[in-house]
Amino acid sequence: MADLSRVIHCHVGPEEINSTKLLSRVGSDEDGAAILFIGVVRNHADGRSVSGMRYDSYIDMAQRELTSIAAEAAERLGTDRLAVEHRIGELHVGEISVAIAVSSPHRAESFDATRYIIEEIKKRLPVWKKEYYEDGTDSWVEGTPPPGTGAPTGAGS
Amino acid sequence: MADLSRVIHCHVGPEEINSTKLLSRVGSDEDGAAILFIGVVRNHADGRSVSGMRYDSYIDMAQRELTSIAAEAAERLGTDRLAVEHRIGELHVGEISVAIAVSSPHRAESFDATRYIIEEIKKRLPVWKKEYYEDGTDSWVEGTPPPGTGAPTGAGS
Amino acid sequence: MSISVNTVFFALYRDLVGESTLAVDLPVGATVADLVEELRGRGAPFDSLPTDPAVAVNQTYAMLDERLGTGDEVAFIPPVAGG
Amino acid sequence: MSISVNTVFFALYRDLVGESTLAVDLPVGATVADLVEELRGRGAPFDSLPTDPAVAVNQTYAMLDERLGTGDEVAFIPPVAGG
Repeated sequence: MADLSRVIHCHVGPEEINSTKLLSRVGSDEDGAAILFIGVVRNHADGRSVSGMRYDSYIDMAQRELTSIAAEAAERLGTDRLAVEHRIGELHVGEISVAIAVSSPHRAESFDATRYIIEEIKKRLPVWKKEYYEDGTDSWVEGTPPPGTGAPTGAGS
Repeated sequence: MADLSRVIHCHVGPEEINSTKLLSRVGSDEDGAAILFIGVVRNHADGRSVSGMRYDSYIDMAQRELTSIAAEAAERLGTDRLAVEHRIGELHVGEISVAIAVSSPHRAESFDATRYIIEEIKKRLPVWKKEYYEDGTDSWVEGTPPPGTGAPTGAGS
Repeated sequence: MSISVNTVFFALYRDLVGESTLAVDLPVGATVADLVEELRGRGAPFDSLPTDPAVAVNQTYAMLDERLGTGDEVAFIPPVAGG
Repeated sequence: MSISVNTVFFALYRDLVGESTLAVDLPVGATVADLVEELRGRGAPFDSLPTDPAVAVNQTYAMLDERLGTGDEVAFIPPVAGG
């Protein structure tokens, strides 16, 4: 079990994400590398024009799950210098939906931890998004079944 | 040969690096992901306490080589939305020596291009650094022989 | 003897069943799979839920054979799409 | 007949040879390898340069068998350590 106390900063909520501030939460005189990753609402999906996005979440569980992911990443990273925020609610094109900041003595660990966090978010975080199209229609974005759940209940099934 | 005209921004020089500004150079409404990587002078190396660093360069060649690297990365990325700066001169612990900003429609391409740029910088950029230690001594950091050079001149050698 | 659990539906599943939450009574010893069967057995709109949905019990992902108790919060988790 | 090239030394190599730049005359048809041999043949401090250094001719990495011409800038590139 990962040690949750090591995580510096981890938040799921409707507040606008300030990525510069997030990056300033990590870093130390021991670190030679830092990475900031941001996910942004883009204006197209599967060839359709997108005007905006709504992020829904199971917010308490999302906060717990994001904290677990961050703790696992900190274990891989070997330091607690990471920060991650996921926004929910209505977002316009160009707005930041997720931001991850990581620092470490050497670059490989920062790349690894950043990538781990975003990939696990995509697999596990109970968040859903609805795309609004320029033509006035909307639809839920096709997601990924979380791993290790929904398994058959017995040998016969 | 990579197309140099696609690169947004690429610079080697003594000016302080503003990483927030660099990140703001990339991004577009078509992009769903952006990455900022920064390299920072750290306070230790091989178990010794470091007080600062001096970056020397073959500056005209370094500017050309960095431009080539950025152009190659843009080709891999499939867009021209990247920016990279390398600082030279005397730097204190905590100061940024290199910054790379990339954006793309999907995250995989941004991770790939960012990693490509920093790895190629380490292999090819004609830049050298001298570490100054807390004990008053200094030494050149052991580097990497650039690829494809210094090869033997004939079959017998 | 029976237990009562609180089911919660999100996103696509909320749209399908037309509810956010629903209290469901189940026999003692019932599992997540029994809950799914009970709900789907009610017919429309509940039979539009999958037979093997991802679920979380008290905010932790759970298997279909996990046993439920009174007061448990059982969330039906559609395929996730964060980031 | 001879050519004249401008050699440039950086970082560790500058420290070794005690010079930043040096004009060197070579026979027509000389290669980078010939330049290295000519310099190392001068003895100290030039013989502390490696026999197969990385070099750039006119700011592009070059092989040791590249032919030189008058006015070429030949830089001796110690192992690089940017980033």
